[in-house]
Amino acid sequence: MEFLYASEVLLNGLMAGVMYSLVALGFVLIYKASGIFNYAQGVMALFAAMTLVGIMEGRVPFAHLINAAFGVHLSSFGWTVPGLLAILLTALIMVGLAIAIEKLVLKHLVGQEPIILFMATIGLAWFLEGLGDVMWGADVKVLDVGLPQGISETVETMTDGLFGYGFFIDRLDIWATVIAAVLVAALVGFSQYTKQGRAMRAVADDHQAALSVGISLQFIWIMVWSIAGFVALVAGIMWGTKSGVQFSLSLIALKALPVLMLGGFTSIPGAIVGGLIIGMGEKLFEYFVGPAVGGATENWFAYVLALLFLVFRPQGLFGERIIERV
Amino acid sequence: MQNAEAAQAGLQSIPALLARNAERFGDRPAYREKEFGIWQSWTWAEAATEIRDLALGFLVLGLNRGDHVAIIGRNRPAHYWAMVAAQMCGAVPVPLYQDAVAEEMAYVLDHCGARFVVCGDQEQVDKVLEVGDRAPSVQHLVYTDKRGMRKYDHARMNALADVQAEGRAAQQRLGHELDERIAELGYDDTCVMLYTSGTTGKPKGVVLSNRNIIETGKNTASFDQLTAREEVLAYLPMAWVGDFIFSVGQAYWAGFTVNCPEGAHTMMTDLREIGPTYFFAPPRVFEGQLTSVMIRMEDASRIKRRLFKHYMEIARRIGPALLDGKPVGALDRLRYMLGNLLVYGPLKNTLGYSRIRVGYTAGEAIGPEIFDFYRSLGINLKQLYGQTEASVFITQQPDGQVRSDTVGVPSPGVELKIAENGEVFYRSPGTFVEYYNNPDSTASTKDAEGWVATGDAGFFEEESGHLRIIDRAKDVGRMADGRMFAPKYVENKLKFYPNILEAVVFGAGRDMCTAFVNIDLTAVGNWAERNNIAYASYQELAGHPQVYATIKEHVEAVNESVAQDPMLSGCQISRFLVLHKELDPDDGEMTRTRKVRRNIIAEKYADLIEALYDGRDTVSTRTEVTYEDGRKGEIRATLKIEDARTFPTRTMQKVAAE
Amino acid sequence: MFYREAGDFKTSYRDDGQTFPIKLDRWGYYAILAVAFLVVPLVIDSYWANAVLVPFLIYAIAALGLNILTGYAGQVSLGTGGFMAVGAYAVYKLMVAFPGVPIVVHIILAGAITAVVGMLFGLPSLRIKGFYLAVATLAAQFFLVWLFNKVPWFYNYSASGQINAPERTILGWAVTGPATSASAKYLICLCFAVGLAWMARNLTRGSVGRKWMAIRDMDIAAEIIGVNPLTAKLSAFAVSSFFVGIAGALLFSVYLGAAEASEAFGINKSFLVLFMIIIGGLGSIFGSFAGAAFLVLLPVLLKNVLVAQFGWPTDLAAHIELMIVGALIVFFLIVEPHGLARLWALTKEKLRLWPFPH
Amino acid sequence: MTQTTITPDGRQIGDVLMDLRNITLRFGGVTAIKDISFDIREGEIRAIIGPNGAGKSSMLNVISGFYVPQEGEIWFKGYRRGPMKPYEVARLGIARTFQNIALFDGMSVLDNIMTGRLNMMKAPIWSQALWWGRAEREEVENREQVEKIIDFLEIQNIRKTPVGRLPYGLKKRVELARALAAEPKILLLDEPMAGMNVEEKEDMCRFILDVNDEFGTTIALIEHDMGVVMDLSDRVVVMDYGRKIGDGTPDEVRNNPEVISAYLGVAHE
Repeated sequence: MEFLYASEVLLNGLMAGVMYSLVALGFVLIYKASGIFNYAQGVMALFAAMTLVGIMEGRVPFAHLINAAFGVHLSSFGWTVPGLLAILLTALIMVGLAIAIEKLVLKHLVGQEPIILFMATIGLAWFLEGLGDVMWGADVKVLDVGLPQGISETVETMTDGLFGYGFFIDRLDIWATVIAAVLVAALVGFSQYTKQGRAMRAVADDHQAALSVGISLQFIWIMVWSIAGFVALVAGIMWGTKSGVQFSLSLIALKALPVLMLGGFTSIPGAIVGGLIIGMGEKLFEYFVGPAVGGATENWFAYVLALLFLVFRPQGLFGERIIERV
Repeated sequence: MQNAEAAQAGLQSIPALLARNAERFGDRPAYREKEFGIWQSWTWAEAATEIRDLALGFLVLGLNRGDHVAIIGRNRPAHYWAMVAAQMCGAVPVPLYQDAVAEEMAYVLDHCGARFVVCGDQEQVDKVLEVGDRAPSVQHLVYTDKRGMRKYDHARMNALADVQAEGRAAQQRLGHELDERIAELGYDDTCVMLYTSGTTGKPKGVVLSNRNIIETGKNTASFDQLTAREEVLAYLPMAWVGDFIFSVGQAYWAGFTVNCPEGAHTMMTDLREIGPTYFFAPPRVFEGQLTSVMIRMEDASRIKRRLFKHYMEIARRIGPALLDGKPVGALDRLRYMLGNLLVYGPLKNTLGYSRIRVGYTAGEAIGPEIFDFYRSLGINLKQLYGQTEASVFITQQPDGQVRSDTVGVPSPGVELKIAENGEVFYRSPGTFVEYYNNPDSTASTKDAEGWVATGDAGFFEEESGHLRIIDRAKDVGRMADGRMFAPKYVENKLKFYPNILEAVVFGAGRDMCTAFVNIDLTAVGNWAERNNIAYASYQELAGHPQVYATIKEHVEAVNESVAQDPMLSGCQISRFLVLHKELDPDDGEMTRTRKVRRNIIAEKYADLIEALYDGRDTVSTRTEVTYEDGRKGEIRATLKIEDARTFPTRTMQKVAAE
Repeated sequence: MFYREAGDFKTSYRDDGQTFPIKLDRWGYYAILAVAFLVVPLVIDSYWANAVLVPFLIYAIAALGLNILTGYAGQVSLGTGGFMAVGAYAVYKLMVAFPGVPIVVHIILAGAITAVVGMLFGLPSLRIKGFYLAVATLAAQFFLVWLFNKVPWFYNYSASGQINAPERTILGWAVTGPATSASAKYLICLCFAVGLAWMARNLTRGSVGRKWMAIRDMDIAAEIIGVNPLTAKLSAFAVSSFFVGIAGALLFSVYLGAAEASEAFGINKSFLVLFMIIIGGLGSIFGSFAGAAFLVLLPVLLKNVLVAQFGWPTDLAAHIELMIVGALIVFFLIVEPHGLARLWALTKEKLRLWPFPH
Repeated sequence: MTQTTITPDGRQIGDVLMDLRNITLRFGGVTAIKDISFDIREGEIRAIIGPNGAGKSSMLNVISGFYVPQEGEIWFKGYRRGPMKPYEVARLGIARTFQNIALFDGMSVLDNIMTGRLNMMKAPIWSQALWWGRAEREEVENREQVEKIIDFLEIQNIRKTPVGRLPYGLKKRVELARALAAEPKILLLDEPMAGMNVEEKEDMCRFILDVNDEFGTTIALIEHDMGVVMDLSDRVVVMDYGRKIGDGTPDEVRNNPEVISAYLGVAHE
């Protein structure tokens, strides 16, 4: 029985892990293409989700600001937009955001040390967070694009039949897992087999060389950031649907960081495997150790795990070894 | 009377003064040197021990009374110490120009029969070794900077520091001997011997006694109320009499601090750091600084430039008056204070002149606007007139009576008289003893009553009683109609214009004056750039009509001012041309010290002079030139000859009548 | 313009190496100190103390700490909040455990304890670099905050899970607890800030500082010329954490009076302090103060303008503040990666060259 | 094996200071250095030359402890040197400069050179924090030493400039100063003339000779400018493809057929 509980937990962990991988993937893509560690990834997810909700509910952007400034009382246009269309629009907005970021920020930071770029993205994160709140208000929003929710009876009855114990698994999680898995596969495929994908990896390997063969860095960056934005959107939908659209959503980025440290910033498979390990790891740890120490170990387990791991393998699971020269 | 009291005080030699300072100003700084990034300092007490050690060291090496000790190197405390130490031993210090080539050095070393030579560094040592048996008297070398000296054969060589060490060790043994020798030093014993860099012939060794130096130091120190608190920067050649008077004579009398820069290349920054209170510089230094100030201001923002112009105007109006303590309106004072905060203060600060109490310039005439520029900033810059044979001071300007065209009143203790040919004679406690081993030239310069000919022509202004120097006496001539012809006087006036680098005026025995003009490439080139005037060569720029126009303006302006002066109004320039090449020492047209050799020029450019007088308005010529690498070449040119307006003088006839 | 440096020369290396080699700067510095110590305490009221000066001083200390680690030793840390928490809880436990011991001692001890914790979390820096390390330090942030939330011993099993600072006095003046006067709060913070700033300056100009900067600028070369990375990095972490710990202790005991780990010392604190040194200037003592002042004043300003003047809702103002700060960070990183400190240095250069442009 | 020879210009060359025996260094599969042995004697200028990729730099890195060879022994001052961290090696008295300058760009020239003396500054941290007692004393004492070097290398006027602003040639000189500041037993120079114009090269040559002459510092240098090396050094090791193909005085080496062929192969690089 004990074992079954455990495996149920494991299963949940696995599914959470896939989500982590998804978010982590956003980081890896950007990092590979532009050497930037995009701390804003999580906030992008939040922003995407907020925008999505805003559009669906037909909210007036910047309503707060306008009301405050001109003493009017706008709230919504009074229409609602169907989920798919809204998602499409949001995707467009994310692309627009990507372009804006490239034009306003990245272009001016070319050639800076990574750490500077990293800090820049932290600034970006704050900006986006503020922007999201100003645009759509900081209230907790309910997001429902029509994904099935609730405990899946099928699984329960099925497993009950099999082991005489019913696994409790949220349908959303299953869907999320599937979608995430598909997306991950798609991205891998993209980067491996499409022209743009190859270009992207070329840039990652060697900027100069890539430029010399006529790849437009600007284009690659915009593309990558758009993809990241899209990934963020998907992640945002999943998380948002599950636990409402609110600030905490941006913290999934913090979840993804240890995944990266584990998997290595430059490796797509690393991101996936790392995600799974962390997902399962933290659930199991919480399940076995958590109670003893007062629970909520998810907050830090991932980090401490990654930390310990790094001390023994600084370049991560799949990262390349660095040979230092003078 | 004065020297009597000095004698009573027992202050009859530099070493005596040193002893006095050591006990009176014991813990005040005597020497500073920028080395290893900071100003290494020695108090008078410390300096006294250093010098004594060195002197003892010299005794150990066998320095005898009356020996000559040559000192070759940049301004460093150690080198000043060497001079004083030599005096202590009863020997005569002979500072030499460190940039002198081996030949000159050979001559001087041999002429004074120096047994000991103190060298600044390896370079100087090599030079002396190269001289070798051309100066057989040289027996022992002492060097200050050990760098690179390890490999040398030290049979006849020591590091100065080691000599001092040996001296310290010998204190017991030779201390008494040294004290005796110091005690022997009398007021009329030789203090120092300085070689004049003669423009003609071999250099002559000017012998100056303790009396000369100490009396001069005392008189002039009191003239400007120099105190032990003064700070001077010792950067002029040690072989030059001025440096000896400022950095030894006056410094030892007044007990103030001598600061030595790290080296020539850091001179300006060091000057700025020290901020001397008592400062001497030849006109070209001030000129150069003014130019750089102006150039740097050119790139400043427009607001700054306007601010600068505005306040410099005010300064020009009020500054000098304030400096001379003349009454100035409250509003103007306020304006000036504001300017001082915004412009003058910062400017003086960046130049390093913030603290100057007394500043002197001399050597050649200084341009009025340069002079006034510094005065208007509130820098008490004055002029003096002097020469080696007088231990520098002949005349100088008292505070409050400063003008750019005079050289002031006779220094305390100096008598002046002017011969009928206009030559200036003087007699003073500073008057040199003799030219070493050269009685003839001694006799020819200094007569029985001790009057010395300066070789300069000049006259006293009735109203102010200030002396005005016109020219070298031998260059002052008469024109065909007997009017006085003083080319240098006019040339200087011309050279005051930044555009004009050199000028040569002709007219001796002729009925009018004419001139060659050399443009200043930097100044004119700058101007050309700003008015985007293209030019391919110096020659082309020199020949440019606009340049001619400007020069013409200058010439006429000069004529006007010359006309004001009844005695010299004849020297107005009627025709001139702008030379197609710069006058150049390499072509023998100037001395190494950049004094024009007019007779050489006269014969070399005879054709041009002829053209100036026969009324042609162009002349083509070919000139031989020497390139830097020594190759000879020839340049051809066709030069325009320009007429300039001259001005009548009321008192014309009177002058002519004389 | 105002500089008069002629005649201001150095005759010893001691003078040459002093903090303010230029006379004018020295005077300015003394003047500021005089005002800060003698004038301000008399005129200060509780609004200025609580809204501006006290937080400014405390964050300045934290910024100094982080600047030592990040600006001088080049090790980026996002764990500042966590370390401040350590300082806070340490001082709390000490105050409660040993009421007799003077508070100043407690605060310094709290710093020392934080230093030890800091070294512990600094260990990974020997293996990992750049933002790997930055991310790693997040572990400290989350773990520590979690620890103080979950382990009741730290908050003495209080029902609320909060910690509250009991009243403590120096020479009869209350410096902690509700009865504390504005000037008392201000003065104790000022003393620590000035003292620590002075120490920071000394450390960064001495051999330790050079080791740190060597590691920062080129760690391999540093090791080859004989710098032991272990001691260099760990010392940086220790000193930095010491400062940060004291800042945390003051923040809790003097400023807040009561605190709860996750909100008082959340990750945003870490970022706030990081932003302070970015805006103020990495590797600059002055910058730490400038940055702290900037980010403390900005919200106050916005509140006064947006809320007080325009009457906008507070949350909106807060969101706009987020945007502005974020934008500023990016702006500074793009335009002047060395922050206000560099701008100040440039202005000073101009003034020294006045009236010349260069 | 004590022996002392005097060079024509009167410098003393003493015992073997460092002895490298059968050094072999591999990176994964690649063998950078194959079984090389040679020694460095006290007070001499020892050059390691060879075409690019001959393994010169690797050799230097082995000496300076940056790489640890898989095989072979390094004897220093008569003791065998076990595997050490680079900073430990530095403390033994081995200082070096780098081929592509490795100065600390964030610091002034003075501070950079002061870092050379870090190992002589042992003031406890509290003393430094309070800038009192030993810390201050040390600072001044070491500054004095450093200033002597600054004076020696004639870089007084850039003392306070940030190294970032310096031209290439000066940077090289500052790096030399930093290495000298450590008062090393052996000074390793990694292509000291690389990328310099003729004038700078001459200066650098003069300085290297002066250093060796004034301080009697033992110098080992890498260079592929044959001419320079031959003028400078007392003995030369020639490497090619990780092997030692020649060792001896410049003249001996110059006439060594293997060396000639190796060099003709890369005559114009």
